[in-house]
Amino acid sequence: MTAPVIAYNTFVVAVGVAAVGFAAGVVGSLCVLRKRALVGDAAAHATLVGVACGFLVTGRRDLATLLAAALVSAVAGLGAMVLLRRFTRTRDDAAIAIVIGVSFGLGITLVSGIPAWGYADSAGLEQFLLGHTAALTAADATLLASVACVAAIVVAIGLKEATLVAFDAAFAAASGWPVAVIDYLLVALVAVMVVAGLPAVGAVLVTALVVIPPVAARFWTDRVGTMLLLAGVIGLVAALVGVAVSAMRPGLATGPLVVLAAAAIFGVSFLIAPERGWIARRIRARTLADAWSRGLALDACLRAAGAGDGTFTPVDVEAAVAGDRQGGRRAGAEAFAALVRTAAVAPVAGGRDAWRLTAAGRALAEERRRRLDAWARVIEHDPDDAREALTIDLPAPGAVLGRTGAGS
Amino acid sequence: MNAAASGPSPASSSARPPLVDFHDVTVAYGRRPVVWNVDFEIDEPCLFGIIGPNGAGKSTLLKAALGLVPTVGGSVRFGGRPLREVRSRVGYVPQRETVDWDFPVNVMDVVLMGTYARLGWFRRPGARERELARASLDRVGLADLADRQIGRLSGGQQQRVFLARALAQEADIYFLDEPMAGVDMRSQEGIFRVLADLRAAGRLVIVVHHDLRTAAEWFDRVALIDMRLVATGPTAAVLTPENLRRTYAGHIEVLEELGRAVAARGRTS
Amino acid sequence: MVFDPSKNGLWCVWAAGGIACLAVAVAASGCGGTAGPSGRGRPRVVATTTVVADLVKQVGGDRVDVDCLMAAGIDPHSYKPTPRDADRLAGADLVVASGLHLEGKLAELLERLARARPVVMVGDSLPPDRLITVGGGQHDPHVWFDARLWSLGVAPVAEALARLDPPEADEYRERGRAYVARLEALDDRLGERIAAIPAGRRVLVTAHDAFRYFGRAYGIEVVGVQGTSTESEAGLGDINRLVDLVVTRGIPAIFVETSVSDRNVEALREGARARGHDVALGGRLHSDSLGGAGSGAETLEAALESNVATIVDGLKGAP
Amino acid sequence: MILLADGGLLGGHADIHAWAMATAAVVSASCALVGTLLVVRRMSLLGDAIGHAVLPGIAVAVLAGGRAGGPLVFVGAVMAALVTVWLTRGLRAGGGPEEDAGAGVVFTTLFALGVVIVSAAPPGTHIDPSCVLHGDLTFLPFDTVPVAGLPVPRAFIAGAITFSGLLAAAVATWKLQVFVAFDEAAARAAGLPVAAVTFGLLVATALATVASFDAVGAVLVVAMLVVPAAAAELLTRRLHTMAAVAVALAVVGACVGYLAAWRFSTSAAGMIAVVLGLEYGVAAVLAPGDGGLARVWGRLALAWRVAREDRLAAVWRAEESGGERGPATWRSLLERCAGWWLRADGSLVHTADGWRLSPRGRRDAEMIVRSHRLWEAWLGRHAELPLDHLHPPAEWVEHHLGAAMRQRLEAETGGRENDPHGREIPPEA
Repeated sequence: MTAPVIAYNTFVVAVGVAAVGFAAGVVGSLCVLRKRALVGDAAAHATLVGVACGFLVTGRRDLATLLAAALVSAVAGLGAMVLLRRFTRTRDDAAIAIVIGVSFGLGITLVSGIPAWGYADSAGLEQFLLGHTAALTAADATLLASVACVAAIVVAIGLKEATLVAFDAAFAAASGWPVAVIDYLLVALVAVMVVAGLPAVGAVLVTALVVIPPVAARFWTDRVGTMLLLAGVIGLVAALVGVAVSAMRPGLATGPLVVLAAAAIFGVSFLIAPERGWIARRIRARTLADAWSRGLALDACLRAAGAGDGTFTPVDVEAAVAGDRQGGRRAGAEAFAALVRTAAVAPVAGGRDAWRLTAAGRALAEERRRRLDAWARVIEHDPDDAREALTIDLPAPGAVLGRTGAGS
Repeated sequence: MNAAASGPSPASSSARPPLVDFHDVTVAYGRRPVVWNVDFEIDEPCLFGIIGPNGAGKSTLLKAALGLVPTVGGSVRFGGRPLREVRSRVGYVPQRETVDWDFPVNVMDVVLMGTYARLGWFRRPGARERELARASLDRVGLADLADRQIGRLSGGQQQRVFLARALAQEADIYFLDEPMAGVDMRSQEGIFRVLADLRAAGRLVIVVHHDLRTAAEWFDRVALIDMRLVATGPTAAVLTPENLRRTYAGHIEVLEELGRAVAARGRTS
Repeated sequence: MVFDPSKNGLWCVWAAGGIACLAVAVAASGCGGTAGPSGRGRPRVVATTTVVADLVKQVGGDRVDVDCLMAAGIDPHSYKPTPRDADRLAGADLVVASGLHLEGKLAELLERLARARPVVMVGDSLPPDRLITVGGGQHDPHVWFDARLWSLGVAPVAEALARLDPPEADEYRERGRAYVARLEALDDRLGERIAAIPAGRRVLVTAHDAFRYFGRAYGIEVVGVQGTSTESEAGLGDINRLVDLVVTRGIPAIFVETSVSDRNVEALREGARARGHDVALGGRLHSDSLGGAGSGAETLEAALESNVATIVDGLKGAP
Repeated sequence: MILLADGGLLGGHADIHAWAMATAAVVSASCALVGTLLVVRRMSLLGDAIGHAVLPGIAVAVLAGGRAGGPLVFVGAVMAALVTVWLTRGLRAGGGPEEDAGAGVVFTTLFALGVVIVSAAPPGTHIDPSCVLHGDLTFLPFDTVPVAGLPVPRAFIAGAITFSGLLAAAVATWKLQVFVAFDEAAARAAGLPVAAVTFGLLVATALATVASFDAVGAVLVVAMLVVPAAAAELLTRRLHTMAAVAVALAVVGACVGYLAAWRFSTSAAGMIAVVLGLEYGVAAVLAPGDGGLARVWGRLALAWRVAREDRLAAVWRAEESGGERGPATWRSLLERCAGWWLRADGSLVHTADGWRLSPRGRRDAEMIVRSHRLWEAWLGRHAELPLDHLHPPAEWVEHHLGAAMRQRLEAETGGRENDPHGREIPPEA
């Protein structure tokens, strides 16, 4: 790894970015759950207006003034978004897009106009926003850390209300919660975090850390509390990885690397998460479909065994399965091959392309039919909860229902 | 066993393949089955009801027939042919809440959509299509509302707009998903009368419906569904108390209990 | 009442199209106006950056109206053109730019503008072999920090002015020569003062990589935290490398710039202080643009003098 | 426009500004046209996503030797835009995040990739993030190409071609776009090529966005894509009218924006976005039916009518019950204004012992009292409400009953002469 003692700058940047990563992950989760993932982006764009107005009004360029002005305009921008949605027919995503476009346009207009309107020394106003992650100072890091703590505490305290509003705003309003106030609080929290993070790590990094960790966390858990914490941890880890890689070689911009680290974690989560992961879902869908096809094939064999000389050809079975499976011929052929593999069917001597059910195959087929009938009875007589136990791969009803106490 | 009145015998009664043939249709969301091994046929044009309690998979069965949801097993054939080949002859009336009624289109625009499948990519609807749309609107009694934005219609009127769109498609088989949900009595009457005209004109109309009273009154044949097929056939033969009990198993007991409780409290207060 | 202007509402599209065509028609009709130079007495020259504007002023004197697109203190990369700038450019008899891609996208445009009216790209008129390449076939555009090399760009400007205003041609060439002489004298003076800094400490660390020519011309090692363009983002690797350099070489001071944010330099100083080496902030250098009115660095000569003074003061000071 | 040119308002270089405006108009028209479909299909943030996500496409194209603003860079940007859309929808299909969260993940990642490519590229390569984000409309007119002897800006030609192409494609496939946007399930059931239609829209969005980069830069494209369409959605009720109005708003916005930028010497692209925002604001207020103004006006008109009618009824009741002054509510400001108004329009006449109803005033008052008492009678019969519960609902309903409704009420209450309180119901005038 790096030199035994971590370079001072790396340490400071690591602390600062990790704090932003954690806070953004936690607060971002609430935004993502509230279907407002890009609110961070809107806030980031709205800050340019604040910076320009701050300079115009106060004429000063020091960090505190511009930060305060940027915060005011970010909250105003997001407030406008909420108002747009309440008083006009415009929908959510259009409202966010309008705020992004118009506020940034106004920002650019002001910044470009300032030198022409006779204000000296207006250079670098815009630079104020394009922070370089690698150039964090101790002051920046402490600011970010404190904002992160505040954000985490506020969310921890208000988690119950925030989750309620995020899940079902109508119910929350009905049961007396001040939905509008909670909404504005969340919006203000995002604005504070974006404005604090902006000069330090830049707009795109903040937007990314508000969106990517929560979405990645969503793959691993179904509980809100765990999701918030996990998103925070993912943001933190992404920050540390990005910083470490960037410190290895000159020429690697730190901010974007943190984003790419977060994206990598998202990619991994998307693919291999146990329950909701893409691979898991594909496998589950596949195994269920194959099990069902094998069942149909067995059924067809049993039916054929009962008629004529009890033999059948693979083509008949494939046709029966194909007729019932959108996979068509291929599903039928696979099902039949599976039966052969499990010695459920055996070729009849005499060279004709004829097969018959083996004893084991017959037992399996009859067991499946028995389960079908048993489940049919369960469905008829018992209310919903018994039916919950039924799944496509036909578990033995007795064993499963034993738990729910209903008659099998 | 699948206590289906018309068993899954391969050779159907008449020489012609059935108009619509549900063959062992099974649909599952993830691991949980919603429609389980449903197997029945409809042989001649009629007003056919798919009846059952809420959450019984009626709509899912309909969507499976139209290829809108993937099936785990089984297939649906139309006159012996897969859906792909007969798409334009099949009309679909979706549930009302699947659509954003704030969408900037008016009644005529929506009804004209029924004719787009035949027009293909680039041809614009011409006089013939407009005439067809106006005729469809006439049949559902909305001719004078052609220019009104759809958001400004009542529930019943919106449902009839969807119906007019299906009529404009001049299909032979119509699937309607809960057309009577949230519709006032007078409009239900109007819609059922239009469906009866369709049947008289030799079309097959399949309706997912939940209200037993109007079902008995209007449908020629029904299928009772509660995740699996309970029974199918002529309405009178199928809607027996026994079949209803088996379809609404848990639900009826709950209803009866409720009825007894209300009656008891009524006496004492 | 529903705002439905007509049965099919297409008239709006035609109205919009109409406005656009009208604009085109006006453009076509008015194109004659800008063909030749206006031929009025004093030639109007538009310069892109303050450095170039100063050069034209030195050569043209008060015979020439010089208009500068980028105000003082503006970094060329964050320059936002306004329609008024288009007016200036359209009305200019001569356009003088710094060149070598300093002005970013504006560069291509000026190349095409050269067809309609005289354009001088100072950087591009210099002998390529004496330019510093920065990889990818590009040259470092900050040539004006090498006074002698920059003076080679004076002659083309003088010639352009001479062609533009023939009666004053000799005056322009004379002023040009005088300016070149002043620049060469300045070059020698700067060399001597930098040489006075003890060799070990002769290292100039700045926010962004704009002083290569200065280093080469006056024999001082130059290091920038950020790449040549103010837009590319510094990496942690760069900062750690520089902290090591500052600490091991015991560099007493590092410098910030007028048109670039100080964040990089601040981070550097803190890094060094953490390793026990206190680095002073050596003062603000003029990099991409000269000082504004009253800043004492309105001309290139004044700016270079002030830069060298700041550097010498910073590096020569108490160890 | 001609006035502007001749009047020298534009400093004598009218053609430069005219070309700039024409370019802005054509570009914003393309964006507005595509934006209409994006807004109604809730894909507005796609523009923002594409705006950021094209940086890697452009960076790679420049590294491969493409000239800024040249064809190679154009292709690179369009490819990056399509990758963005493909990834966003792919994530969604694979069980990933919702539409805008998915877009957020994709475009921030691609933008970061772009910055890394730019930073890691040999220093001094010309491309840098900010030139992608803030294009400039101002100097485009200088970059001209002779067309039929006339120097036409290259950007205008590209914009015009893009717009005409998009317009042609839109007009041709409009009906399918509308059907798929309105009811995708029914469209798929009817056998329409839903995937192809959606892909066509996404390609059009990529083209419109990338074509506008030179003029306004990545972020302001979002304003051009969404704002005119959102404003048009408030003003109109049908999609193609909405598209037409959106295009009109965009073109007017572009021209006015540019002129304002000239007047206040600010960035043209920024001012255009601001003007588009103002247009949206005006649309939100003026929208017929449910706009801000319409709603407020409706409430005010109703309150004014109720006050006038209450005042008339109060005077009538005072006369009916022997002339002492009506209830104390007369002194509220609205009531007093109503009183003055009624005097002004001749409903009330000043006589020796105070205000009396004129014949016309009396007829109006009787209708209000009749509605009031008929409603009380109806409630009394059908709602089994105790006597003192009848007055408040009637007090409100009386302003909303027309003659036809009164007739039905009279029929339903068996034509009784007086209300549950025993007071006589005035006959229909």
